Amino acid sequence: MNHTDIHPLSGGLALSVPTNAHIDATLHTAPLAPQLYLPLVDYSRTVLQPNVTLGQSVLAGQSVARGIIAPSSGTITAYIEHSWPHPSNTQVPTLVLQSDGQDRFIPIDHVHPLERIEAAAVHGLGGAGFSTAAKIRKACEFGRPTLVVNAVECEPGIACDDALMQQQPRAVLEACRSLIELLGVYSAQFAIEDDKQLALNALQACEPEQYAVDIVTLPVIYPSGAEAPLIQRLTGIALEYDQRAADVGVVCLNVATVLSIHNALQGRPAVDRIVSITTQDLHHSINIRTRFGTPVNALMTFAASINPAIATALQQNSSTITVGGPLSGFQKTLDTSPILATTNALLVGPADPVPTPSACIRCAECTVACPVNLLPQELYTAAVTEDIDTANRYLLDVCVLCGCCDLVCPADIPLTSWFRFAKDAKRQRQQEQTAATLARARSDNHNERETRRAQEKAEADAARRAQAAQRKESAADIKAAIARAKNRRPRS
Amino acid sequence: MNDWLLILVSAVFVNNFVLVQFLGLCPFMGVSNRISSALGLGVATTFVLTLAASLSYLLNQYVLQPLSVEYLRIVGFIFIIAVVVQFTELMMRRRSPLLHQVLGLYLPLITTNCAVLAVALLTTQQDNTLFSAMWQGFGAAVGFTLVLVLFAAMRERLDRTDVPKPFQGAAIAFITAGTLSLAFMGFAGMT
Amino acid sequence: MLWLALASLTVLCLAIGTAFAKLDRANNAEEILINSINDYLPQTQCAQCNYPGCRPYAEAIAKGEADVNQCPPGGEATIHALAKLLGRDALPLDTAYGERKAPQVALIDENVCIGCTLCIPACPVDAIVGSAKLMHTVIASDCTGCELCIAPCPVDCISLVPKQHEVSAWQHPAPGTVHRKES
Amino acid sequence: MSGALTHNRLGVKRLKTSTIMSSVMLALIPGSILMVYWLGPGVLMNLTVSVLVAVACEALCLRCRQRAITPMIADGSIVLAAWLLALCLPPAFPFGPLIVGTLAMCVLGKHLYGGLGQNLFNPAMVGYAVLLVSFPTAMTTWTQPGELTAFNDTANWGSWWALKWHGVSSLGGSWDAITQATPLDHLRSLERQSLIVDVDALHSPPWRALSLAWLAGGLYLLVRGIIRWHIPVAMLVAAALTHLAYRFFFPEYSLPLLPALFYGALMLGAFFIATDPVTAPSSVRSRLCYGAGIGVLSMVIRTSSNYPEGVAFAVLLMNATTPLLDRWFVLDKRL
Repeated sequence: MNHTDIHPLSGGLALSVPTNAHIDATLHTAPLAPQLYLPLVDYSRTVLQPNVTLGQSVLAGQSVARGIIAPSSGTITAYIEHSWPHPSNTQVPTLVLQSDGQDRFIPIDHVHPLERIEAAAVHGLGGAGFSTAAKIRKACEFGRPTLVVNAVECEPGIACDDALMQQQPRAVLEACRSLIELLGVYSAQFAIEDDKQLALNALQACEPEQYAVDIVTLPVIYPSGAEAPLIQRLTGIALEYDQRAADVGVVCLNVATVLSIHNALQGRPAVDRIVSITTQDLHHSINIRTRFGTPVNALMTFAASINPAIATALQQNSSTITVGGPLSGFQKTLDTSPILATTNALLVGPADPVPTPSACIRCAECTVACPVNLLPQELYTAAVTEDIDTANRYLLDVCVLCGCCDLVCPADIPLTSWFRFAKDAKRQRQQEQTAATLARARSDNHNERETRRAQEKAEADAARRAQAAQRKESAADIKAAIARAKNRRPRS
Repeated sequence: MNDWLLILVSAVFVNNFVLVQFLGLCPFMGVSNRISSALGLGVATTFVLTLAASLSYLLNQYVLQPLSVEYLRIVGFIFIIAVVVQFTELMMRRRSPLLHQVLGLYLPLITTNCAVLAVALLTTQQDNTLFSAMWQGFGAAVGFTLVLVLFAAMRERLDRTDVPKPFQGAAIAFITAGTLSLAFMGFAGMT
Repeated sequence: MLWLALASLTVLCLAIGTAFAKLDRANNAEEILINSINDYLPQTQCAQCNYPGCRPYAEAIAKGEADVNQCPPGGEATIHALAKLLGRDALPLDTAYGERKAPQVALIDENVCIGCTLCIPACPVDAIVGSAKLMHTVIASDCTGCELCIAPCPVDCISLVPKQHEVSAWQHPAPGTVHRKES
Repeated sequence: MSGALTHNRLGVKRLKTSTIMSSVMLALIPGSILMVYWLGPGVLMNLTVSVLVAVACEALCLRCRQRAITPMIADGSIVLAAWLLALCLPPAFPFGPLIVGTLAMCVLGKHLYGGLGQNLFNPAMVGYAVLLVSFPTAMTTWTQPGELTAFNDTANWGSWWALKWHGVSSLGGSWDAITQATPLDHLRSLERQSLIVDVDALHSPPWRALSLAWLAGGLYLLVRGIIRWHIPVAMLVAAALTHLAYRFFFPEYSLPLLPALFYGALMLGAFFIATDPVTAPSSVRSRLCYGAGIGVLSMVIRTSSNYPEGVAFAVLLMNATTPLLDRWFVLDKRL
């Protein structure tokens, strides 16, 4: 069952969830919220134009902007600036959909499967949020790619994939097979960690060999959920700083994404996802299938009604929650910001106090812990002095922001926050540089045009002056002619 | 064989021109803020020194001593060094204009670099052959370049440290150079 | 004997001097240098460094006539980059040439503009669109905020507004600074 | 910590800076006790004065830089440096120069570079080098083990105290019988006169036991994971190889390998001084190169320069190469 040998991962940490934690694997479904909020922002945070008007009634699955579909049928009631689950705490233009409760779906009847996936607006549910159709199209260009179904949980405390596999193992395997046929590959490598025993048993019960899926169990090392470390463990290839998985012919898709692809091929648009809600001390966790656009506070009240532990945690700290996992999540005020494809988990309850950092003693513990072979203390020094060139030399782009270096740092330095700051500073500098080169090109041809125009004007003036000079002589002749005429004709 | 090695080790470590004999300090302080410029100046100085050492040896052996005009020694050596430096500057302007711009004043300054003149004078005083004069010049230059590049790497790291305001820049560089020469005293009395 | 030595030395000097003069033909070293300096300048063409544009300023730096700290829009980043490139020490920005302002964009007040097309050639990066007796407007994404269009406008309808960033320009702030380098 | 949860909730075994420093001090205790027992209370005086002056100086420096004082001193980095400096000094070392050395270590070695984590040179070695260069005689007069060391004899303490304040001359002529060069000096002078060396006479117990104590402390640190094996192993191997090379090329050096490794400060240097994380390089290959460099240089300086012990200079020299090593071996794990 496990014939592919696992390559060692240099670095990473063996994190452990508290042993007496009980993960409630039953898949609850959140009630359809009366108002759904749809932020019109794509993966790279550029604002999109809506292609629906106010008051227009839409069906579930109908496109409201490029790559964004309505999660339920209803009427578009407002187009306002509204908060969204992002560390920037900024407001983005958002469509407000008043759901009419009938949940009528628009039929997806495109012939070509890729167009179906695109119509169903399937996004990566693993936490990164790539558009899946683009990923698959790029992989197909590569000829026969290796398909990896990533069922490894991103971080401890998140159990949405685990619950999905325990509840719907057969659906998951069928989804894998339909994806295998779509990509034209022979088999899929189903990566799962060996501490997910219940899910493994559920999958084994449905004989995965029939679906050409070979299950690869990996010993638990965080962050195998991230694409680069997982590919290194399964194939031994360490992605270079400018390579993505598709460049080495690997399609790495989260197990929930594979299921939503399968639904899209059957004609059901991707309108919901499983959100794992966990208490901050990781002792209690429940999984709820939620429609996109559901406000977080509505989801929280529903979760509190199901699980008393979540309710008590909510009372202790009802103002802020952590969106995302315990390591890469960010603090957010509990408000009506909607659930999106990238919100895979919510942490409830009082956060741990952040220790004050002290000076870095260059002990290189973080170098040992880094799963993608970087030197975090050199990146840290470059980030602190905002020296983007040195950060590039130490391969800042390869950092997957997993947080391992934070955990082992003896000086409690928030290394990952520094790397996020450095990545954003670098992205902003690149934008400035492209704008500068464009401005330079425009100014070069501006100057060239102005000089050419000035030249032409000068030549035109010279020509006119020459004519004027000729006319002057002709003026003398005219005057002479007038004089002749005058003295020939006596005054009458 | 091992006396060539001995000359090299003594020129690079034991009586290093910069940190033990304190010669050639102004380019050492001036150009050592970036490794690439330090390496550039180091290579240029090595080329100049080796050529200057051998040419001055020839000048001394076949012109000054026969004509017994040893007192013209300083003028002659400076003339040779100036010629070689001007030649290096031309080559560098052609090969890498950026490095030439970065070195800027410090390239012609090699002419007045006391280490270069010291090497020329020292090699001609001791009784050695042409090759040993060139080898001593080369050793001195390698010592100069080694220490210059090491110091440039340290200063680049110093740029990123939180040095108190009054000590930033040249002050902390001088303190570091002092500690470095303290370390080099360990080699005292080796050969 | 002394005269002989001195005479031979001077002859040698003249010979070597002419040889080097021939060797030192102009080459495109200057060109490479000016381009590498120009790459670091912000290309706002705002002429605050009292050179008519970024490229003339780069030529002045290459010739050594101008210092590296005369470019307010570039600010500290440009000064440090140029100082590092040219091996000169990074002087603080010389505020005689102007302060470093937050990115700003020109805005034409549409009820005042009379369509006189005087600002269009004045804009160094052709960011103003319009023709005679018709409404003019500034392309916000192209405008570098260089303020050169304000003077020629007879009716003073152009004002400078801060560049409003969409959400994509948001950046993670630096965490609590520990022993940040005292600037 | 940028994530919401700290390490202990996720089961990550992690040291804090203060635990690193305190466990290194713990590992220093056996050797220090042995040293005080063999060489007299002078070492204890050195230790206490040096630590007190260092802590006071650090507080003053942090005060000038308006930085919080207590967390800095609590992590014990300056106490450890002062302790190491005191261990390298002879017991009869007077207080005046000791205070000068500690101030040099604290200000010149650490705070001028911006405090913990940013100094280029190992502070203890900067202090030692400054003392060695400015007070050469006081630094090289070591008392004979066993002399004047009886703790119970109060007269002893009086004479130590007088010795400390007024220097060697205060005790009149008889003093020379007491002070005697370290075995290494003794050995070197014999070798210079190329006499056949009678090794057993030199094999006096305290020096060998002292090095064994440092070795024990070092192994404890390795097992606890406070330091990584790259630097000490590379250093000791390189030192041994250089020693053998010396014996091969210059037959008159007849000191066998083991005593050569166990005399002097090689063990103390390998496990406690060279492994200071701040001034050592950070990637694997550059650490091996750094350790080997220290090993070779300390052996070369010990045998053929006029200083008896080369570890201090070797560490300072290799600290100078650390920035360059870090740049060359940029991403050795990936390349």
